[in-house]
Amino acid sequence: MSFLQLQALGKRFGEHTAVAGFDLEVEQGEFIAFLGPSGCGKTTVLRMIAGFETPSAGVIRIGDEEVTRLPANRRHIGMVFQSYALFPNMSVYDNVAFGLKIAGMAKREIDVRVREMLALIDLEPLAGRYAYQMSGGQQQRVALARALAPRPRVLLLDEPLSALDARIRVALRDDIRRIQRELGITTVFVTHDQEEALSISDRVVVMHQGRADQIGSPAQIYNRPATRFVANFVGTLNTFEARVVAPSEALVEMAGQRFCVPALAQRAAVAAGDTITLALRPETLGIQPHGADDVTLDGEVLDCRFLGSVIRVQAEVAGQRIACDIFNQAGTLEPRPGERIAVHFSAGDVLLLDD
Amino acid sequence: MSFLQLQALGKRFGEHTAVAGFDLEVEQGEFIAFLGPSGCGKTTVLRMIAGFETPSAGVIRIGDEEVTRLPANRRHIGMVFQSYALFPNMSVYDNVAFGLKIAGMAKREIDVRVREMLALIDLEPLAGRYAYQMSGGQQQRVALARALAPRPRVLLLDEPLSALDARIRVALRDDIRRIQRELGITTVFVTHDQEEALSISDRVVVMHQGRADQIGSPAQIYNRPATRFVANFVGTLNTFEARVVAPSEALVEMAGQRFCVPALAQRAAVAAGDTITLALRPETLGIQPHGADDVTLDGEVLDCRFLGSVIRVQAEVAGQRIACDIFNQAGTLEPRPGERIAVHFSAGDVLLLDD
Amino acid sequence: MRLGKGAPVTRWPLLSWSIVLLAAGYFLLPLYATFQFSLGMQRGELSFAAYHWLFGSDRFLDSLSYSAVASLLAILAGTLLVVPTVYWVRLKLPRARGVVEFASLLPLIIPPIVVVFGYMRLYGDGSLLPLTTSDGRLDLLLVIGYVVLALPYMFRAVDTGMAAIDIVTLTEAAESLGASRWRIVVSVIFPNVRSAIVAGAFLTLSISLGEFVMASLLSRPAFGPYLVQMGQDYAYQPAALAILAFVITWVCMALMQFFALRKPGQRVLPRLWAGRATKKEREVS
Amino acid sequence: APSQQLIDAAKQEGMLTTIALPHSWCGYGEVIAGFEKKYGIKVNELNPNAGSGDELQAIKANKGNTGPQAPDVIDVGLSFGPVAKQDGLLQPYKVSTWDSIPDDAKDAEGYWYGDYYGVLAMGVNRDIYPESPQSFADLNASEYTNGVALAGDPRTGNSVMMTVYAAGIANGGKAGADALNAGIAYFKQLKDKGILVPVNGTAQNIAQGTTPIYFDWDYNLLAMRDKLDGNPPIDVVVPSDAVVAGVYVQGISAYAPHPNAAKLWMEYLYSDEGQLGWLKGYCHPIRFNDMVERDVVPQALLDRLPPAENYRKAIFPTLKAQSEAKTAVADNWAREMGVQ
Amino acid sequence: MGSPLWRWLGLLPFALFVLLFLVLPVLYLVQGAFQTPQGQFTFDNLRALASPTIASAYSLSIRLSLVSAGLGALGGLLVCYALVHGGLPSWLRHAFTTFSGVASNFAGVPLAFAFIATLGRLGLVTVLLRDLFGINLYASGFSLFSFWGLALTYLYFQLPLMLLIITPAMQGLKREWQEAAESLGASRAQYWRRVALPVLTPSVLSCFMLLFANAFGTLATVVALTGANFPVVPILLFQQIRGNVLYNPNLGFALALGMVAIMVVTNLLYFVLRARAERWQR
Ligand SMILES: Nc1ncnc2c1ncn2[C@@H]1O[C@H](COP(=O)(O)OP(=O)(O)OP(=O)(O)O)[C@@H](O)[C@H]1O
Ligand SMILES: Nc1ncnc2c1ncn2[C@@H]1O[C@H](COP(=O)(O)OP(=O)(O)OP(=O)(O)O)[C@@H](O)[C@H]1O
Ligand SMILES: [Mg+2]
Ligand SMILES: [Mg+2]
Repeated sequence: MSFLQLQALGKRFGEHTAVAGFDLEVEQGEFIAFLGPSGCGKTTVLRMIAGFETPSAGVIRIGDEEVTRLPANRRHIGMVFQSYALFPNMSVYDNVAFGLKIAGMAKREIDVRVREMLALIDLEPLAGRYAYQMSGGQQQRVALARALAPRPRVLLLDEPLSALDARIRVALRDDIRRIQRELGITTVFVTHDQEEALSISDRVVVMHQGRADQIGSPAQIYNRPATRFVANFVGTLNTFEARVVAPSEALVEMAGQRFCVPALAQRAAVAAGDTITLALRPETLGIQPHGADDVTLDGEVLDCRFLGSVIRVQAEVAGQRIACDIFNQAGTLEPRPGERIAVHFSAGDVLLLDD
Repeated sequence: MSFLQLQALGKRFGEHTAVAGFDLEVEQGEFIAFLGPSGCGKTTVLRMIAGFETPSAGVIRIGDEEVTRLPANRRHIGMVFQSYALFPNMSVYDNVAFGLKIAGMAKREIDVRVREMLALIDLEPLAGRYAYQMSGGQQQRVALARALAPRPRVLLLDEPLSALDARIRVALRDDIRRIQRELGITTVFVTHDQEEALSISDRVVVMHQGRADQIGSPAQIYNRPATRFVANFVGTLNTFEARVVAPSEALVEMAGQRFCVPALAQRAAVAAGDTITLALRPETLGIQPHGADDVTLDGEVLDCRFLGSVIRVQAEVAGQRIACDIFNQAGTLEPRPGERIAVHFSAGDVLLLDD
Repeated sequence: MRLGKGAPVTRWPLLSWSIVLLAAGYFLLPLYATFQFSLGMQRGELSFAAYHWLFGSDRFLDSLSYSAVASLLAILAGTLLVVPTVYWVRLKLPRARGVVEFASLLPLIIPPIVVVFGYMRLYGDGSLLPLTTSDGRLDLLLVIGYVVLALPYMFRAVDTGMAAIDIVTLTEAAESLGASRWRIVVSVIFPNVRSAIVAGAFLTLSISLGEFVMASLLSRPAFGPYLVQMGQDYAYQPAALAILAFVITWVCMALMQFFALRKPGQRVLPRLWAGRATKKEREVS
Repeated sequence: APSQQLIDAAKQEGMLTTIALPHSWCGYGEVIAGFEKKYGIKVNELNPNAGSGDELQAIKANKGNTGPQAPDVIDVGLSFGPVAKQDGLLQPYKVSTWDSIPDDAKDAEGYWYGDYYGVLAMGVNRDIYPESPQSFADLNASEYTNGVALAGDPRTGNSVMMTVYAAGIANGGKAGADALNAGIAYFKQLKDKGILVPVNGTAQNIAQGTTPIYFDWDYNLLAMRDKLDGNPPIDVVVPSDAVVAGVYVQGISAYAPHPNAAKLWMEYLYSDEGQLGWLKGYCHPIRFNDMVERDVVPQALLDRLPPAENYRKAIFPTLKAQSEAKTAVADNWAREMGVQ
Repeated sequence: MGSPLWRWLGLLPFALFVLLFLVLPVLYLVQGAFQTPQGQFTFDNLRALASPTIASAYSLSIRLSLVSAGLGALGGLLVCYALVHGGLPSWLRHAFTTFSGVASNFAGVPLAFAFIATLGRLGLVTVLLRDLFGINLYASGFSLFSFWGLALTYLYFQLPLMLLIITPAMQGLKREWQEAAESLGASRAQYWRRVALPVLTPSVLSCFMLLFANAFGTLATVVALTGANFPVVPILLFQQIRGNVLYNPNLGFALALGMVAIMVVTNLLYFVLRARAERWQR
């Protein structure tokens, strides 16, 4: 049985249903990210796990224990907030020690544990500081140490990075992942930043209007989105209209070219002559041939955007405005607007979307 | 002569020198981005151009006029703030009309101009709204329209996007660029986000401790950083130690391989046997051979990070921990930790850094 | 919309209810008792006779209107004194804020009776600033006294009002659009701290309307001394007066809430204000 | 009747500043209104609640001040007249009806002159005490706990001082300081027993039961009774064990900013019209006997007056007795009663 | 670093006003406190402050202010807690806030009338207690015109004032603090003792200070309630100014100086306490 179980969890606020029929099983030591647009219910699920909201329906289990109605202060769950929420009247040391004091740990042991935690977040020299004397990133690391100090069964983080600068965000997310691995602590991480969710977690839960649209590994989510919403929300998409030629062989025709779309094979309800929507990520499109490519389309360059490591070429292909990413490498020639190019892709990269 | 000239500009705050010896020439209609870490003086330079701070040294010219000591309200410069700074007591319409009323324009003309501006930012239906009734992105568009309405000679934007969501940020930066092109207005844009700076501007000024470290096109900045600071601040870097074999032929040896580094040719003071630092961006390293590659190194995979469109492979190569980006495409096989791989790159991509 | 932000819900608000009910009882009982007593002017029946009596009395209306005028003048003077000062300090002298704030809090520390005692001694006959030598001057001194009494509240209201709107950036935004300093104050700063000013104004009004110490020591025919006088001479009218005083203050507060909570664009009543502001703008440009 | 010259000069000054004239006191409300109406001179009324002491102080404090803070005329207890004269606070003036004022009630040089008198009485709220006490002695009983009050501070108010004086008389005090000290002892006793309420007796306080019994001149209590109009019913009782009369005197400030208006005011007060105004407020004007002889007092007014027998037993404390009492109260009151 | 001199000119009107109408009058009083009526230097006036009657007036004033400020602060804190964190409907909070705005300025004369009508000899509550429960308040020693009666009356404007100024601080307690504490195992009481109250302490101190000053300077309420029979310091001062037979302006100066001195001392005390309570703030 898995360590953290949410079964048919639901929450209504008056008329409004924030979460409905939410199921999730998390293994011990797993790192789960909740990804979704604002208002989709991520925080609400997290707060129900923490015990700050009472579910309107469903069951929460941690280990073998049902905790659905257990008060928050007896759940042994660590929580990190977007706003850090350090106790302003306590030093870093006292913040980290708070949970241990409450638990009645001996002073000696507290000291050992706090020092250990401060070492983990690399802030030992700042033990005497107060919240206002630290940067956001430092505060958030203290908040992390505070949550971890009493060795909680589950660690919950609600958009812990979104108040921080881009650079610090990336550094801190690596820290969080490292510490989580070291302690092997079961973790749920809420974010609305897709790169963050994909890069940090073992599994991602994409939420939409109070439900889990898809639960899977980052690669699954990105490469095989279960719904149109997931495909759109995670990554950029180019879409094309194509006509089914032979459903049995998964053969389609687009802009005069015929090719097999493996993804079509799993579809039942397609007939010859149907129009379907194909989607391609910018990075799967190339302007130079590539080993695995099997489809080539003609197009005209509209614009080139230099993004540093990547150059994004905007082109008109098959009457469609598409984006196509190429690495900025020595051999790469940045095409000029107006130039005619050939766009290559592999039919294996094609995503099929429901309309 | 260029349109906006800053000569030997300097600013001290008491003991602290915020800006020193800052030179810049901006052509009419150019889009310049100031990029740099927090506290490097970007805002201070901008505020001197706007007239909110008096320079401690140097001269500012706009067109043929010296404006160094001209009061802000007579400079005809438009300004967009990070915090939007819409007048809360005025509707969108009145905000945009404010500068025109001040200038004493006739009511009729004001109306025409305001409608035109609202059309430009695509917010015509919101003319009657107040700031608190709009999202951050909408407010920032109104702020842009307000700054542009009186047809300023120069438009200044101080981190206009950093208070916004990632998605809106990208959309709005495209809007800003489009509108700037349409009106052909000379623009200075401050940011600390490198992708933003690279993608939006004609030229980038990388600032560091009150000085301009490098001024150049985005590709120049990224591909030929002038200083180690620029190289590090813009993009990710892998560095290797190499030994110079033959300075005249630009031949170096690294991990038992010999190859020519074109960048070395421009260096004067290198002798055979010297140790130099080579830098390579993650995207120039591949784990599959590529047309232009000419160096191959052996390594062992440590970790793979799935970032969506890109997979970042962390590997140990030549005793060094390096990062190497590959596109997430159908043909790509994500290597497993522990696997041995060959890392390929083109010597033309190598950056040389001073120590 | 998230409800009850910052207020985690107690599962057993029983204690809270009893505290609040107790407090409400303490607050409302005296009012009710006063009201009941004020209705007892005619023996054996409840009537509004006391109120009729009051509204038929010249001195009631005279003293009330005297105090109202004095309060309004104090509000005007206080606004003119405080708003530019706070604006200037926030804009140009942020380091002076501590001192200015402390000065504005002085009236809370120095009892009013001490202040007015000082005035009478300092600004009497033979002083360079003889403010006690004629009716008009005494009136002026009373108004000044009210400005002093209200200073802490006025200052606070305006200061927080300005803090809420990032005065510096707004000023710069207006400057970059070509506006002069005067123009900025008139069409950007003032309208945006209007609700704060109104809040301060009503506080001033409620403080000075029934003020007794200053008015009495300066022998002004104000409402406060009138209340005391009535208390000596009559039985039921004073209770009616107390109720009236409470209602008047209450109306002021309600108006204040109304103005302070109203956001721009929610035009209910203040079309008048907006109209006037635009006219002023036109004059300036 | 005043000369036209005086009237013109007074009108020229345009204003008269009075002090310590409550409208309910002795019919002053109507008297002032009558004066304003007759001569068109505005009456500027300073602190109506001031005591006699306060009035003298107001003159002192405003020496040389010609502003509206300086009183032109004062109306003080008999004992304050000579004191004011002695301190040089008054200027002499003899009204045209001077001769009809009894000699023992005026300063021969015209610095001060008696204006009206009454006897000391107690007002009783009958809702609380259906059976009115009849004497000072009656009050010294536990049923009057929290029930008896003075109308102010005996050190500043003549009527209050006279209350203490009367209590002293009732308790066997000899005229002068002795009576007053006996009075203080009496009130100290009331205080210690919790009978004395530390609140000024007023119309409101008697109606609300805060001060169910308090002492004042009979004319004030009668006016208050009329004003309350039976709600609650008030008894005005002259204590049987001490009937003390009090005379007030008028005077013009030596520093009066409006001396002519002040003189005209005196002329008005001592005319038949002014005297009758006081009579309407239950006061006995000083020219009462003269007017009764000349038969100018309407019978209706005479009928409203308190019973004449009250006045038959009345003691009129001499000037000497009063100034002794005044010194005694200033010396001993605070110490004995524990107030400043 | 100095701002250009002309910037300070902008403060001139305000500085002048404060100087003329706050600082100078007080300085004048200070000077007068050390003079005889004839203008000679003396300590007699200050010495007179130590006379039993005046000293006891000061003691009474201070006690009354302390008690009413203490009760007001405590009660206000409780009510504010109930309103902000007690899970009560939000209209109640609004109602109390508006009411407090009125009541905090409902000092003085009308207040006295109201309390006489409530707890006076024939007051509503007095009569109700007598008729319904057979409790005779006044016979049992209570009097509205005593120390506790006055304290109870003062509370009527102290409580709302506290409520008004402490509410923002109470609302400033972030919900996340409580949740963080709870998730760390703390009970509600532990949260209040270790986090909320320490965070509130500086605000509570400044409120208490304000309430104390407010009570200390109150005159009108006492005058209207007891005439001049309740010897708090403002009453003494009032009598000196009003000019009674005891008139001695220089004693008045000394009385005023004493009041100012007490306020200064309390303020210093407050600054020390506050600095200690908020070492964790900027
Ligand atoms: N206490 C509450 N009362 C009423 N509605 C609420 C409450 N808390 C949340 N909601 C509503 O429930 C929905 C889900 O809210 P939730 O905070 O879980 O979203 P979220 O996914 O965390 O969004 P964000 O990314 O903006 O934090 C929203 O529509 C929100 O308005
Ligand atoms: N008014 C001022 N007084 C004193 N120092 C100042 C002032 N304004 C700026 N500085 C200092 O000057 C330096 C440059 O500040 P500036 O605001 O220009 O940086 P920036 O590049 O805009 O940084 P950021 O990205 O954080 O906005 C900083 O060290 C800052 O602390
Ligand atoms: Mg959320
Ligand atoms: Mg900046």
